[in-house]
Amino acid sequence: MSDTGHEPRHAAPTPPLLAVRAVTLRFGGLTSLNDVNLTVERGAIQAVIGPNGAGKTSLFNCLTGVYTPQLGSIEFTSDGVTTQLVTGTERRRRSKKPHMVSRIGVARTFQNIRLFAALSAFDNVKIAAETRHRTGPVGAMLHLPNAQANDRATDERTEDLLDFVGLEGVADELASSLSYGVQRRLEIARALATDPQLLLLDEPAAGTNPTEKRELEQLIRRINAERDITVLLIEHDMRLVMSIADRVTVLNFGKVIAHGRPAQVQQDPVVVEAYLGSADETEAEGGEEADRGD
Amino acid sequence: MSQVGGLPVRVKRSRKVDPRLVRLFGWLVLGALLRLMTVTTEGTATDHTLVLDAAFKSTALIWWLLGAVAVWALTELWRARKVGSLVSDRTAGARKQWRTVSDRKLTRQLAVLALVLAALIIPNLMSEFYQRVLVDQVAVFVLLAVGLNVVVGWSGLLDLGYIAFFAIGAYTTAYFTGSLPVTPGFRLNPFVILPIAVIVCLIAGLLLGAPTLRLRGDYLAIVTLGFHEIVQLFLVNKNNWTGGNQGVSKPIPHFSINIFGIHYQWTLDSMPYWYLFMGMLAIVVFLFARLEHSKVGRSWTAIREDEVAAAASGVPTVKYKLMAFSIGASTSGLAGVLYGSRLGYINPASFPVVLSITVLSYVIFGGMGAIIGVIAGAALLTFLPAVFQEQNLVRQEDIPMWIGAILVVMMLFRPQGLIPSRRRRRELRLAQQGIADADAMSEAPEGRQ
Amino acid sequence: MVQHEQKGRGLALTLQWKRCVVHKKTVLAAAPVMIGALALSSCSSSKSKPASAGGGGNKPSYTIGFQGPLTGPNAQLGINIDNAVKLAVAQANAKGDLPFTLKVAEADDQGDPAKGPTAAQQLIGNSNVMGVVGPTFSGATKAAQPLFTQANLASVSASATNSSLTDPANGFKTFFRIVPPDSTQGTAAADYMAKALKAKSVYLIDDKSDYGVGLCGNIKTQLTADGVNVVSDSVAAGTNDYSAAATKVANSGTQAMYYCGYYADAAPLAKALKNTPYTGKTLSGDGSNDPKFISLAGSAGEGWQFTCPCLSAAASTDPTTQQFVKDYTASANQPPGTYSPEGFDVANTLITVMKPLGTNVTRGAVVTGLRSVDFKGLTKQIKFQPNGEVTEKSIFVYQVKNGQITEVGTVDKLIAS
Amino acid sequence: MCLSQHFWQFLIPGITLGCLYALIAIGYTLVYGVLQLINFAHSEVFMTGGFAGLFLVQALVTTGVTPHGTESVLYVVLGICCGAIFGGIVAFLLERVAYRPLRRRNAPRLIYLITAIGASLFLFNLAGKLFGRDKVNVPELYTNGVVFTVFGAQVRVQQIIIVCTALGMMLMLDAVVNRTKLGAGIRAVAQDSQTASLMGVNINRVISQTFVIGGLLGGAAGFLFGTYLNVHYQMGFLPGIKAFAAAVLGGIGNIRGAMIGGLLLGIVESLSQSCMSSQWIDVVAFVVLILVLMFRPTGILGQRLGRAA
Repeated sequence: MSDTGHEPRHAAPTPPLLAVRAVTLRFGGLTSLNDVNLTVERGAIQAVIGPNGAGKTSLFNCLTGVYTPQLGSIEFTSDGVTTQLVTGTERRRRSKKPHMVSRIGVARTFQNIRLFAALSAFDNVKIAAETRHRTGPVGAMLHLPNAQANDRATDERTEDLLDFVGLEGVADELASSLSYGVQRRLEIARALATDPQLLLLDEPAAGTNPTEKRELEQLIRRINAERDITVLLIEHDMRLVMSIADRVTVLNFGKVIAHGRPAQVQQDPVVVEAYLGSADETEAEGGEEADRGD
Repeated sequence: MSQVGGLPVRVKRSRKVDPRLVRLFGWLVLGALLRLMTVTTEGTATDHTLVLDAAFKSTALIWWLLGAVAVWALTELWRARKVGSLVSDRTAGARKQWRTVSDRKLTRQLAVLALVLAALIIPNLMSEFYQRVLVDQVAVFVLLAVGLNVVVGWSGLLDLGYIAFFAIGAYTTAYFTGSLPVTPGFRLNPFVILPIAVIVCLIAGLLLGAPTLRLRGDYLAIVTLGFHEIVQLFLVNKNNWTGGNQGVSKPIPHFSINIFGIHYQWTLDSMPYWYLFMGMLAIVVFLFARLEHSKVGRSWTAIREDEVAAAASGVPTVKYKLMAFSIGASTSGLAGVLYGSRLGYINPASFPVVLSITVLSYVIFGGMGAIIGVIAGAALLTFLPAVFQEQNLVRQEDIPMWIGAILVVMMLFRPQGLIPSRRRRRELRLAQQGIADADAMSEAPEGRQ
Repeated sequence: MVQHEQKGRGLALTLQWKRCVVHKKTVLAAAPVMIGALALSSCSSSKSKPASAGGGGNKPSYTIGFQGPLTGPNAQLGINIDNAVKLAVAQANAKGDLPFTLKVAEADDQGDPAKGPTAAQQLIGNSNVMGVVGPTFSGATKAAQPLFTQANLASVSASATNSSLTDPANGFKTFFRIVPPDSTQGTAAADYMAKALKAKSVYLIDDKSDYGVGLCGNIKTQLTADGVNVVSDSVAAGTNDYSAAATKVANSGTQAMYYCGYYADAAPLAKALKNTPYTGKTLSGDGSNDPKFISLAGSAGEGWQFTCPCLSAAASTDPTTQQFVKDYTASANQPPGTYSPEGFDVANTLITVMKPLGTNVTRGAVVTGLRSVDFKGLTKQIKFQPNGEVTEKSIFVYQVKNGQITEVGTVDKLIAS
Repeated sequence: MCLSQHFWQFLIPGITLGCLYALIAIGYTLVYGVLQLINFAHSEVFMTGGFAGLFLVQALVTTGVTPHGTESVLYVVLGICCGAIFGGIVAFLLERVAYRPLRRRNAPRLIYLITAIGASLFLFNLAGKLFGRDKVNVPELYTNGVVFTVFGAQVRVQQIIIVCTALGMMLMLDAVVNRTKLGAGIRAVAQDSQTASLMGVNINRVISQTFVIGGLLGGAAGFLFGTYLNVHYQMGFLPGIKAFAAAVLGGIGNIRGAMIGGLLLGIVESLSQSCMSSQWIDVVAFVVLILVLMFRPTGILGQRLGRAA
């Protein structure tokens, strides 16, 4: 996909890569996302910010099929093919299953790192890399030539990706034994291994030190530039957001309160008010639970 | 939320009893319980205190209690002297050395070779009774356990209807050999039935797993239990198809080879069947070992450790769980063909629900996830009861009780089993720290509202 | 008696263990615990040669095997027979006129067909075993009999009544039984209900077991032949709730209800029936003819009738039988139960066959001897047809009266009167 | 058509059985609510209750004499209490000995399930060893006469006792869970145990209490079941599975759901007997279970103990 040639960065007539239209998500009586609209253009680096509990992770979960929103639509367009991520009638809605979302080209990382802890770094990436192959149990058991070839190709790709994120030295180490920053990068490598068009990063800089943060910033830029992957990230670190994002969307209480260029958004009084009004700006410790809202 | 908020904060400091005394009490209770479990009489419907009297009004109780006190004293001494850590410090080097040696490919190959040779040679030296035990019990259950290991050990699901597929395999054999009241009009050699039974069980597994596995993994346990009941009722009630409780109407024929001018007929003798079983086991183990280290095996590991992350990485979780479940089912069916043909006579009573739990206990005891551990566990736990039976050491009907006790004790003290796989051990340790999941029981990572 | 034998065996085992040191070494090389356990038995392989006489002075020692459930849910029936066999052997040894000493070897199959072959192998492997009493249940018999036939070892059952067991197509050449098959009991029970009780319609319930289905099938055939209306139902053994089944019986308006199954299920059915307005006769077969039926069913069991090819020792007035009841009660600490007299008879039949063979008893000779035996037992004159079926086939009727099972008479006589 | 003929005659045993299922199902649902665990050993709690009640009344009632009047009432009440107490004790011990160490270790759910199954296997076989493997009859505690008839169907004393006791206990439970502090704790833990513990709820104690409450009901049901049918070492197995099916039918984790599910399952099971041969009756529960899982996995009333309707 990445080698299909360069497309113009902002071709006006083509639909955006991702279009979220009027999405509403409720848990019981609690509204987590309220009429959210968002578009992501191909090739962009875009950020979603907002105070804790604003619904950022819920948005990601809707995009990746973990949650099914009650209202609204989500469209993903790549190579001229548009896929509806949420289908069904008003009453019975279905979202594309997470692995299907991954297959059509949306990969993600998690706010609280979710690696396969008892596996090596190499295997973590390999599992994601080989989902694109069609090796079945029979091929695997009988070592059919096709399966063998796939396996070799996957190994190469995995090594390649580990090199790309700078983890070639720790390939054989257990994921759980790696440092926090390294785990973050490993998770990104795993996401890249599914060969995505759109990469969703959920607070990639949380818990990393300034050096790691700088490296991360470079990594994101390289992913965007070298691999031609569009990036949508949730981040609390304003400096990082301001420096790499082309566009910023601000969520508060499940609503989009501002959208635009970083500098613009930073000046927006509504945003300033939202941030000052919220009780604490420190990082969330509760992980996903904080956003789920029940 | 409001209920939680409305609750008063009550922090009560509990009165501390010396933990050593608590442990002593525990050991004493355990001693008394063991005494109760080892009594050789059995209660009757009219005399409910018979066993209690036999257990607690005899001098043997004193020995058990003294034993409990002795064990307690030893463990306390061990604790006080911190012998455990001392020993583990002292032996750390040796253990590391052992690990490097045991990890070496050559070592493992030699061990496997030794095992294979032992399996081929040693049974020849045994009495016919033990040869029969080896085939009817050990070989059958080892094969079953290796199959169940795929479901429980590798994909982290719980299948309590495993023996239902065993029954399906056996009855498929009976059908295609014309031993049931309904006949297909032709008769097949059991060798030909092997793939048929595998496919039949595969399909049955898919049909059962598909509606269940879309939901929570733990429902599978109860649904499979129900499935077993249904299969059992079907076998019992559909007399005109299955022969009901009277079992197959004609003996199921033995295996035979009759191709390329080679004629061989298996008979009632045990050894030829032993080699047949071992051959099948070798094939199954070989294929499964490859599966474990393939894309499929890695996907199962991923699902076990973090289903949400696996799905996000593009692993179709439901598909892989279903795959594990049906591969397990078809192995069970394969064993069923061998078993049916070996015994010649089967009826629904040969496949009780408790047998599924028994096979589960073999897998657990040996070490979930490690083929070699599972084989060892199943072999040991099937062979020992036969020895007990021959020597009249333990009442046969008490064996399920012991198996239940073994399950609980293993889960409490050594959940990884006798000879665990390294990965499994790691997972359980990480799960203890709250990092990984180590099973596939949680809610499917999709479709939540 | 049994314990002595165990001790002897244990000793033999340790001796054998020392003898196979070579195996032990190879085994230790192979290391794993499992193999160690395997080796233990490999050493015991040659342990039971006839030469290792032991207890009986200079007389040779032979063994009568018993196969049946000694543990598990169906144990009582097996224990009833086992005790009788042990009593017969003890009495024969005590008499002192045997040219050999007799022992009993028990093989527990829990009544489970899957365990049948292993149990049979246990007896076959013991080369001292010259004849087997059992297997107790028909399913286990079907599974084990090919092995007995192959070993040319006679197995004489006191209780396996499934009709197809003596079918020559099975090739069970060494199988005998001293109880008539279900078909005989079924025919007799049907005739009894049609002719003695004069029932116009009968409700049949089977328990889906090997035994129950066979029995009810035979009853149905004969009832139809007798021109009686038949309603059939099945409730699997072990069902907890019989209230719906009882409701159906009550609604059917039949004059008699026959339950083909065991007492453990007949009793709850009796209780459930008592809670309905049903007024017809209630009957069951030999499987329910057990004192436990009364203790389970309580007052609901009153008036139930049982057909049985068995002799109820307690109800008999014959002095030999009364002596048997006394001896049995003394040795087994419980009164004789269903099929105890039959078990006693089978053991004595085997002893009768073995005795003239003197010190040259072989398995083959016992099988041959059984074909021509003519022996007056407690229950009947024992003589076998070529297919192993006993010639005399009388069916008794019993009834629960005042919390006791009492004999009513044989079916033939009851129909005639 | 089959339903119309003897509808009431099958409905009444159905309601009786359904009440018993409901009592057991509550035990499953409570534990599932707080621990997300199928407590397979709950069927053994039920069995223990049956035996405990049986032994008590066996000791009290002279054989062959059927008590009546206040004496009967006393024996029935004592039997129920004894069954309930022992059910509670077994449930408590089970939680203490088998589950709590696992919880401390943060064991995966698979391990819990296997432990539960092992405990169940152990307990019922131990009971078989201790008390024999035959069915045991509970002595008659009252004359089981016909009280009244509904459309030709007789309603007997026994059925009235079972239904009334079960309904009474369920109402009490409902009040406890919804009105008391204890119930608030259970609901809090069911909703979010982490938050609850942050709020000062002693999770361990609440879980113990939940097990005990489930055990009390299960044990009482065991005794009632014994008087209705029989006491047997394996008596827990099938009713256990069926009660679980009932809990899923009502919405696992939902107490009122378990009550409705149990009642419904009992009725469906009994009525289906009028339409088909008795031999297939045990299939009904499983078919219901699979259908519910396929079409409405959240059950009739929806899941979650904490989110009360």
